[in-house]
Amino acid sequence: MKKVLSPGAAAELVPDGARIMVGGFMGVGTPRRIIDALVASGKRGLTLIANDTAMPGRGLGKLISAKAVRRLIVSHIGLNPETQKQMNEGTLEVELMPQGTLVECIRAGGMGLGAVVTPTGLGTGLEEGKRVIDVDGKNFLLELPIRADFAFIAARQSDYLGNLDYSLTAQNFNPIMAMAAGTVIAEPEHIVPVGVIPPDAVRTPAALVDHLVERPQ
Amino acid sequence: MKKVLSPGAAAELVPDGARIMVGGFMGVGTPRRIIDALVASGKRGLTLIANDTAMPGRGLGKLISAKAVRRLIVSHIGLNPETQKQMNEGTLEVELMPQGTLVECIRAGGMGLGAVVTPTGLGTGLEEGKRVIDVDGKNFLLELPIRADFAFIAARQSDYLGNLDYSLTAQNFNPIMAMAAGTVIAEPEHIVPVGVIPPDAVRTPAALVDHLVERPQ
Amino acid sequence: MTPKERIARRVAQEIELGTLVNLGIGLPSLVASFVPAQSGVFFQSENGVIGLGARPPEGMEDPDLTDAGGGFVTAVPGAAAIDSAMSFGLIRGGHIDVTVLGGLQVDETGHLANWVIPGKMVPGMGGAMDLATGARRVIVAMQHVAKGASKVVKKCDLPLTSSRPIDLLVTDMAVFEVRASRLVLTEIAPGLTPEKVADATEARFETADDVRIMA
Amino acid sequence: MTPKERIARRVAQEIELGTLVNLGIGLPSLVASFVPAQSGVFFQSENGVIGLGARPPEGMEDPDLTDAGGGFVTAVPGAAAIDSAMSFGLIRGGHIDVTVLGGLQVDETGHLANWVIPGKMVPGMGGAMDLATGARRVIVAMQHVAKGASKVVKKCDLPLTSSRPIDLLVTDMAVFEVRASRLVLTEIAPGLTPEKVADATEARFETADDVRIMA
Repeated sequence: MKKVLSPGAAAELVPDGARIMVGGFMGVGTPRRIIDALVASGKRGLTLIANDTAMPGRGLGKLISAKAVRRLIVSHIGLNPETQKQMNEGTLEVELMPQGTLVECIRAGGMGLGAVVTPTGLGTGLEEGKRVIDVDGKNFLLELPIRADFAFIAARQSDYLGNLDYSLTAQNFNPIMAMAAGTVIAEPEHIVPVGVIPPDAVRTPAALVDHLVERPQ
Repeated sequence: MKKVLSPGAAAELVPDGARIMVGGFMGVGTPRRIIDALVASGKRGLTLIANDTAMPGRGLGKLISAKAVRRLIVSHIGLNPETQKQMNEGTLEVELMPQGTLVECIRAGGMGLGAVVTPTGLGTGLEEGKRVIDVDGKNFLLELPIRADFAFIAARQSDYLGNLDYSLTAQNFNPIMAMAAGTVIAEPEHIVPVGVIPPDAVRTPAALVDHLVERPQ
Repeated sequence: MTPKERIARRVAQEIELGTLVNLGIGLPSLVASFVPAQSGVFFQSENGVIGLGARPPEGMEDPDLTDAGGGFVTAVPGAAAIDSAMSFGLIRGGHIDVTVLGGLQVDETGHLANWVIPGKMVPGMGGAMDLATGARRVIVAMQHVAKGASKVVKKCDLPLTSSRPIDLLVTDMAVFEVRASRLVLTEIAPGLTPEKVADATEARFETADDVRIMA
Repeated sequence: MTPKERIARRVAQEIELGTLVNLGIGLPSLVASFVPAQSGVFFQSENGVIGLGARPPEGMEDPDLTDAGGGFVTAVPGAAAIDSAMSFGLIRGGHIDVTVLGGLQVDETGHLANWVIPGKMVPGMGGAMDLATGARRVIVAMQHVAKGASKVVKKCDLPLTSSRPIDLLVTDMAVFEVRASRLVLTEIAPGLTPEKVADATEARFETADDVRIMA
């Protein structure tokens, strides 16, 4: 059985300056209560790995507006003017990656692969500073695995062991990130008895999950 | 809607000498009716990509005993003496790959990645003839993507569009192979109306499946 | 019908029965409404759904079912939910038949720039680079001219989205096929002539023998 | 209790509460029966299940639920079914706490050979190379001597399974820890002495200060 934490207790595990990855796509499938707790606890200097920063007041946008993040690795920041402002002011370092490369690098980090070899970005400005490798006469970019200290995962259901399932487009990066961090903390909408999620419906096996965040009171 | 074929009609699509991949692990999750039809149709010279060749009289063992296969790419042949016999007689060429590398190379073939960069096999005899690459001071083997002309997939259910789900350990290589072939033919145990498999339960989206094999009469 | 809607309607004619299609956000997303419901076309959204349907009726919006722009959508019968690794595996692996992307610039070699205006607008590439690289057919839907300047340029001065040329460009003024890395004018909007299109276009292009009127 | 069962029982003592464990086929699979049901240990089988349970009662065998040897198993409450890419992602990515593998040879640097006897027996490596490379802790369970010859050798002459040394070797005669690529004898079977173990062992090994009796 996993220890069930309050969102505040989960946030307390995270030191300033930690490297965190958080599921979600434009705020959909983002663990909201954990984000709120991280904001409330006044974290500073985080490195945040995520698909995007949503918009101000929504999902990861809150973490940006709270100035908790120093470095950002994302595929898209177009809908959050606050992210762009902090980037232009030089207080937020932003690394943009193609979404498919980003998720694949996180997968590689979680699955013990040494690199991702992808055609995406080849022959564009993205090549700069990156290694190009020739495989059978065709060029590809070699991208490095991505891991974090913590992964924060939004799930539909968890059982008390930590087996997770997801809902529709709220799935997105969550099951991939759940493999790629030292400590994985899941925020399910519901916690259900063991056995309620059938083996074929589990998308993240319990062994990957370190802690669960309690349901809203 | 996908055209529903008889096993015989599915086998007819496959020319002698074709490169095929077939799901299954020791015969569990192998599309049995298609295999029987391939055997009945007297195919010759196939290249077969699979996890193993099961045992004589079971799953892919039937295809081996029928001498339909000229070249085999697998991780394990230990329980099929007929495979070993044909290999020793020189009528069957066998390439052995670590199971994790094999499945990852098939995934790379289906997902447009240029190579797999893995620690598995490094510093063993497997290195021979392969490229070793250094990523951040650590060595890995660079393994090539694997694709086939046909993938034969065993599923639990398909809807009439071709959305598939799988059952327990009968899943194994099936959803991965369903991404990595020119023509993908699924053999479900049941064909159900569209909408019966909920979106979150689909493991292979219909767009990947070219043909369905009809249920047993 | 607005110019954007005319572009979307023309793009919709490119979409074949029973195919899997990814529509970018903005203008490209309008294409869906011109594809007949019975066409067997499935729309993929890179945030993780195949079988995207129309916006739901009021009160039936679900926070867990949105498109790549974050807008509420529905799922058609036979839809599938997938994670982001699978979503981009399908995109990069050539399983998407057509993607329709917006554009900032398309140049005369058929190259697309659509994700950043350095120092000015840095939205990020999102899924655009993977889509432009991996989809079987890449169609760009954009207005021909913005703020008086042709968006169909000699050479993109904005950062490229992919080193792979696009396949088709549809604007409010014309349709260009990309053949052997050259733009070929194949259709013009009603009331225009190839010369008028050329006047409004910075890029050089060839003109097909049988230029038709866009419908 | 047979020598194999004694090996399995000793290996089971290495398995900590609440961990994720992969057992190879053959001798290693016997370990499961010595792990208490309430230990919170989950067994992973590389063919795609986490939470492998005992063989089902007669009549309840399901053809879609087997272990990596193809034998019928059950799934414990809280089990998860996964595909082969995920299964080996977990293995290679260090998510398996312990793997127990059979061995043909272990040498004095702690290297394992267990997948082929060239020209004689070519079963293939199956999942062994990934497991030996990626699991957090690798335990080899094998008989000390086969056909009169020590399986604990100076240097493996059979092809290696991984360039990474194993962590622990448990045989019917002794337990060796691998420390800094050297074998260290830490336990001996009842009735044996370190000298007797050395007599039956081709490999040189160190002997710990506090050698205990295997239980």
